Amino acid sequence: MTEHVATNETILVVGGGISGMTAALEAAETGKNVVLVEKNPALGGRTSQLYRYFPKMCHPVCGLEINLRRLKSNPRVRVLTLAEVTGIDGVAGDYTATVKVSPRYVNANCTACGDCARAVELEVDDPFNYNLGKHKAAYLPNAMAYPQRYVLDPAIIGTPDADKAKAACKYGAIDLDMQEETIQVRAGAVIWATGWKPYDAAKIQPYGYGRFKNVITSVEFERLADVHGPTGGKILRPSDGKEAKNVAFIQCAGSRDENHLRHCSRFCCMASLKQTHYVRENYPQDGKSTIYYIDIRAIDRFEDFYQKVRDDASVTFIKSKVARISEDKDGNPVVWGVNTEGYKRYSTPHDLVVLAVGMEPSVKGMDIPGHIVADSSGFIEADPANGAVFGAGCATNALDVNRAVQSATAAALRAIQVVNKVAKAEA
Amino acid sequence: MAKREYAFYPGCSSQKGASASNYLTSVESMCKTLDVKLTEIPDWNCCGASIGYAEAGELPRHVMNARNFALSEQHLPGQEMVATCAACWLGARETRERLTHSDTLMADTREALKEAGLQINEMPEIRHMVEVLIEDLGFDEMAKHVVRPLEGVKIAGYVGCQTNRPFGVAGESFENPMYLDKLVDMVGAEAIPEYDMKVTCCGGALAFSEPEKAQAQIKDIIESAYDHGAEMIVTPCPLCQANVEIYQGQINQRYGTKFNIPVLYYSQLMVVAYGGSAKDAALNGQVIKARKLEEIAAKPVKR
Amino acid sequence: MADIKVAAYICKGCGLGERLDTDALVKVAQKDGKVPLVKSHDFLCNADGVAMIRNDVANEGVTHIMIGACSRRAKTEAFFFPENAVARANLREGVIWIRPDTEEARETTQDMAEDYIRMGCAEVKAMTAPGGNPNTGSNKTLLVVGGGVTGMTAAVEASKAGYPVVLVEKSSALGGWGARLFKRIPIHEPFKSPADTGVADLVSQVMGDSNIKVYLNATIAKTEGAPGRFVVDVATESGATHTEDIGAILQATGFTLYDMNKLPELGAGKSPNVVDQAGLEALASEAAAKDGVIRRPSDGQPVTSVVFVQCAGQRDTTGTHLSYCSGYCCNTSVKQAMYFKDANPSVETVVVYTDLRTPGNGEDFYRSAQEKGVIFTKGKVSQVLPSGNTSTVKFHDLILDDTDATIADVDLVVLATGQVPNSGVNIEALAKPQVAGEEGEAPAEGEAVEVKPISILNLTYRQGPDVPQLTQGFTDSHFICFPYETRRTGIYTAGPVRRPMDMAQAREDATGAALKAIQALENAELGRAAHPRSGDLSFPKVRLEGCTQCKRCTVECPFGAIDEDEKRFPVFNESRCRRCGTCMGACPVRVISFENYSVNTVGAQIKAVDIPDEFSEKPRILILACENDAYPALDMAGMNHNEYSAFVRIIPIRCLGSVNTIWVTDALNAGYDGVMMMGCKSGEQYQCHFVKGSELGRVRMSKIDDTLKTLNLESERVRDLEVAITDIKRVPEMINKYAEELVAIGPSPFKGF
Amino acid sequence: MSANTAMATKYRNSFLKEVEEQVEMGDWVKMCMQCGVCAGSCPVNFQSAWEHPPQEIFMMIRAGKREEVLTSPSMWNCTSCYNCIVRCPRKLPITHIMHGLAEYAHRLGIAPKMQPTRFFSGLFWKNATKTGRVNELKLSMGLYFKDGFGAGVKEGMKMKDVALGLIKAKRLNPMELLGGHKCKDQKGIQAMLKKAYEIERSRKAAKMAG
Repeated sequence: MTEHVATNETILVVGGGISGMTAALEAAETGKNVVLVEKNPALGGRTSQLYRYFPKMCHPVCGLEINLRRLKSNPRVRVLTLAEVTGIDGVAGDYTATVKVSPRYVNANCTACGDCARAVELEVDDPFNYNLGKHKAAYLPNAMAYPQRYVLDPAIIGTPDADKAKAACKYGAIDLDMQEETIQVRAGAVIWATGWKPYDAAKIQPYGYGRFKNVITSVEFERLADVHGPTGGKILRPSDGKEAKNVAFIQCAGSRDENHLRHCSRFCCMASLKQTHYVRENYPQDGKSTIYYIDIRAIDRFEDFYQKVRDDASVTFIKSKVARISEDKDGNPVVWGVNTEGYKRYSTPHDLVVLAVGMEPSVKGMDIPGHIVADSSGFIEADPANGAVFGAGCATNALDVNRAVQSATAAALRAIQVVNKVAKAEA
Repeated sequence: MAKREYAFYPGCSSQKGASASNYLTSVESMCKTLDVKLTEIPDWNCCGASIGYAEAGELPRHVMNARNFALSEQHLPGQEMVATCAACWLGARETRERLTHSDTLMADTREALKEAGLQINEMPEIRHMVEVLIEDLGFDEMAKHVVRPLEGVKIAGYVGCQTNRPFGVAGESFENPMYLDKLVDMVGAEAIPEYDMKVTCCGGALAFSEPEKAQAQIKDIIESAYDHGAEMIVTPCPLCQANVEIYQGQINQRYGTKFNIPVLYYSQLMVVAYGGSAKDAALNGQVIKARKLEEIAAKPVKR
Repeated sequence: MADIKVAAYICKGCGLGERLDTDALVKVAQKDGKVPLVKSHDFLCNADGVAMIRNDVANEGVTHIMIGACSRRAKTEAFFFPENAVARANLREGVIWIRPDTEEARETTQDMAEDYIRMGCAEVKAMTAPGGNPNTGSNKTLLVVGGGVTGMTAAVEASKAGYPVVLVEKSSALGGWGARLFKRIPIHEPFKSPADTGVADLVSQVMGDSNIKVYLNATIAKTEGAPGRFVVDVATESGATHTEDIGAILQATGFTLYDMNKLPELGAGKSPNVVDQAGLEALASEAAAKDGVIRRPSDGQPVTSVVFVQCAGQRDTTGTHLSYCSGYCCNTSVKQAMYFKDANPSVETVVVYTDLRTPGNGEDFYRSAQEKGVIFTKGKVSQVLPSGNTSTVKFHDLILDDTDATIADVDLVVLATGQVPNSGVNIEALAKPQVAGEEGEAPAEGEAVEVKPISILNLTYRQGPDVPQLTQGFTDSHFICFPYETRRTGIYTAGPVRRPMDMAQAREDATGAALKAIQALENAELGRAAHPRSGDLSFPKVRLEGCTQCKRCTVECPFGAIDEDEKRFPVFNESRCRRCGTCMGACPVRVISFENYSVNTVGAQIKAVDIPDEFSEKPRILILACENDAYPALDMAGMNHNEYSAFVRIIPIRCLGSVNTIWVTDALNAGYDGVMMMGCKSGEQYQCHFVKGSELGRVRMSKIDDTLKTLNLESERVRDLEVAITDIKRVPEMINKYAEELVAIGPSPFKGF
Repeated sequence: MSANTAMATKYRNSFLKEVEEQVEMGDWVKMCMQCGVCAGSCPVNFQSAWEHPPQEIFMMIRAGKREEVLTSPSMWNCTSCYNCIVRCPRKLPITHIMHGLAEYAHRLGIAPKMQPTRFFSGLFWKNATKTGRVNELKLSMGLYFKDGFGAGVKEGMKMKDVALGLIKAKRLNPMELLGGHKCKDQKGIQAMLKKAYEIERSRKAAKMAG
């Protein structure tokens, strides 16, 4: 099935995380038509999976709420979820993108009442919680999900569970015959905002991620702290549900490492500094955090945040790249290394180890349609050869949220420059 | 299946009456079963080992290894070189890499080799016996020959350092290589994949020069094996084998422990599992006798 | 109100039909809500239900729609009627999902639903569909203040999008700080060597662009108006003033290096051989013009050794110097060390740092410097002692733990001092924010903290001549999600004036800010609000005949939207307004309102609630919940079926700042037992989307105690709460606890009056 | 070296340059970013601590602490386990640098005199290159008798049980003392090594000369 959904004055935004949403909304609020393509069933991306932001300790879903409200009230943005751009043809000002849309098995009739989830028995890994928990195979992706519409996991299609879901829905919202579709989107300019993925911590072998249950990643730790997460916001360690009061944060887990990621991922120092607050919030009496680092990269005003954490007696800083982690008889991860400020050896047990995993651009290894110039880390470079395909956010560099939003706003202008020329030429 | 042929580099410790002579015996027996033909490189010399560094210098060390390449090339053209000793393999492989990447070093090496009337053209690939087993034969092939599974024996796979780092066996991780555990499973014994000292250093040459430092490490290696319920330790490296086995008495004196755990080569396990006798497996070469394995070796073969 | 026709629609789907007596709800809408057209539907949000409503609008003349179904946050596509006034009674997330499905709960749940129907009907009747601000301007020209890299980038990028630009630069040439650099930090693979600055290119792009009008040696003498209709006086050196009509403004006034003379212990001012990073750029440029050899200023001998002192006067915890990190200086020292190494590898270059901060691909640049032989030493420099033509650098080597590490006979020492923003007048130091009720007198002498004397924009705004600063002089936004949200609509700042940054970031920032400025002038023309209520067509209307010239609205407006005329009446500049309603909340005589949000729309809802008598044991609690955070939290509590008391009645508000005390007193007078106000965090780490809204609301409400006293009521009857959007468990707990407390206090004495 | 010249070389490149020229893989020293993963990965570090772990040695080289580095026993603690190499985020060949530094200190004759591993290392190489193959018995005996006959007997007695065990298992042959394994072409080996030393020496001298 082929459908043309836009003219070439339209801007195509690929990726519905904070960068993509920002680029789409900023362009739409400047009067442009936008098609926003997101591969997940809901918008929000990785920031929606964070509990709090540094340095304000505010909640990412708060900004998401505003962005969703902007979106709901702006008919210029057309959102396609479960959709992936598989090809882009054409030239600046006149592209045609091929978009593969996977079946949701739930149509617009869905009221998000939840009857299907109650009817279905199968539980599957919950990617929103980085698989730390499970959810029903008929599910709302998360509490802030937009579109606010349930999804059926393909695993139940063709099973009695699917029929149960269908039978439970009073509104005819479940369509088990939905098929994958391919549609064409015409656009004058493309903003590529596919964000990042956490570096695969299992590749950092000495840290035993995957072997030791109590070694987790920083993104997973966000879910443990989040009230919407699998523990309801209690910091409990995965192996035995014990309260994790003594937490180690290991910086540069994958970053600044020629065996892994060459670049510095920029956000991880701040993320760990922030996460020490979670430990203190959970355990004000006896929570303890230790940060193992090479250089603390708390740039610009973040320095103030860093100094405040420095002043906190419950947080210890050790200048050291941790050499390895072992596990003691009680399931405590033991962190081994040397504090390089004066050569002090340590082998310290903690309740939980959090690896501040690096940022790898999602475009790395992804077949970006067209010819896009990327650097050796896989980030999209600004290059005239890219035509009117503009990188935004963490697809272009290791950025924190604030800088990603700036980048996305800038990308919106670059796209508008192209479509404005098109509009003028047509006028 | 066609016979596999390799140029064999046994190394100093595997010579008759040397500390790893039991390794050699069992490897020969194992290879017979697996239809692998090892032809000793004529007049091979010592790799220099890592411990020779004080005097070795860079070029002399590489020249020593290059001599073996030259001999292998000359006498066994086209064959890959196989070492059973971790240090031999590592030393040779390191030299091969350096020579490949440095034209100067290659030229200098050639010049020195000339003095011994030798030359290198195409350096042979350097393989460890474990690589041959895993990559060339594969576990399925190796398993076919198991006729006397080592049932009921719990064995800790101690990989050690030099077969594992910096090169390692392809597809294995530096921190948690699994091939010994797979091998233990393959011979019908019980592996301990979570054995957490499997890549801890045995102290290497420090076992000779600074025994107290090395023995502290060896103690951890053995202790953890006991903690995980191991009855034996298996290793692919002669120095690991010797260090972990022969100092147990001294460690017991030093730390008041009661260690008495046999330390074997993978090849010895395989020979017994393949139906070989205790003698084929050179079990008499154990300082700490592997009684349980001897008992199994005395049992009839299940065909 | 002429010709309004109200219709109410009650949905029976999602369990509403089973859990509630929807027939009774229909009757309530008819009888209490006095709505002539009331319909119920099994599945209101489906195509059929929506068609029914559309049909009524088209054929029955319905203008005002009350939907009793799910939350206003749900099913927004289905219930999208931009031409009509719409109110939503939240029966699903707000009633059945937060109540147990039990027989005994049925009655109170039904009471709750009926009240929400009454409230919805009352609200919608008090609304009009907003028509947009008529007082618009349509100027599309962008004013860029500052001709450095940031300003020039903004100008070029805006021009590329088709917008004319006026660029004002105070010096005699474009280029700013960037023009003083020899080379820049690389921004392309392989990130190994300093790159051409590109500034000359940029200057020629600006000069060659007929769409960009450049004023050199010029400053802004006066800025008045609003987005889409600014009028700006540009003063030139000659004394002439040129008036420009402007749509939006971008301030890119850059930074000044922190004065190294404040660092005598680091040798500054004691020898020409101790320079700051600017000094080194000058030496490098000078060298490049000659033989490429960087020379010692004192005697012109080639530099053979140089030490870079990082964080000079920065990251200072003693309060003497800058507390922040300027972020770019590590990469700059890496670059400058390469100036030496690339020219002559035997020059000794040591960088002394405490944390080396080269994020992103800067790591490659750092590595490259190491490859080139630059020595990096983790340490803290305590002293630079110049003597003759060389200096001695003393530092604490943190790795070798040597407190007396020394580098002797150094030819040149470079101090990496930081960026100090050129942000104009700190208006908040000039006039501390004043709260309602106090006459806006000038602040007492001596209260002002370090005031920069020269204004950049010379805004004629009631609230001061420049853009408010966040901290340490930077004009950054406090928002992580919305970095461009300054508190002056249509005026954006970019580059190092906003936050310390390097050239690459400044160019990105300039482009982003240019987009925001363009967006602001486009929306101003259409009479629509800017962020965060972007697209909102409502705007504040004031009934001047009732105004008492108290100035509370002009003082409190977080966005400086309201000026005063000579008679001290408020002058609303709607295009500057962000529609938070703080003015409305502040107004003691209630003359300010929005078409769809007013003292009346909320007041009517408060009054519409049925207050049971004191013997019924059914207390009533009014919750005024911020629509941005508290209301979604309550909604999500509902989605999680986190139960809370059936005695609460929740009204979403735009911001705590918009809460007019009359609502609280009216509620208490009407016999409510308690009022909970739920707003965002205020203070230094505020989370209010209107910056000061929740703070101002709180200050206002802190005075409610007096009112309670006069009413003879306990102070516990009004509760001010900070609620975050994640409080999905905490909020129900707070509600339930409060409900219990109120039972203990006893019913309000005003019931039944 | 006078105190003044010592001061003048601190944090100067002279020693770093010397290391780059004379030490195997010495040109990697400048690439260290002081993360300390090598120190933490070293097994010896956790048994009995180095005087200076590798990363500190690298910093000392950069700080010009020539004397302290070259006379340090630290490099001699290396067990060649290669943990540091595989974990180093900057891919420094740390094991080889440590060996190289040891070799250089040994070459200059300023390495710690009584360092047992230094002694053993030299012994090993001599033993191996004398006949082309290692004679394990002579090697051990050589080690025990390093401090003279009396000490050797004492050391040997300590090792008696170990040796007996090996002899019983036929993994130590007392007859090795009388000859043992060797290569046939010993002459060739000696000539080849002599040449190799010659080449290496001249290359290093050339570097020193600049």
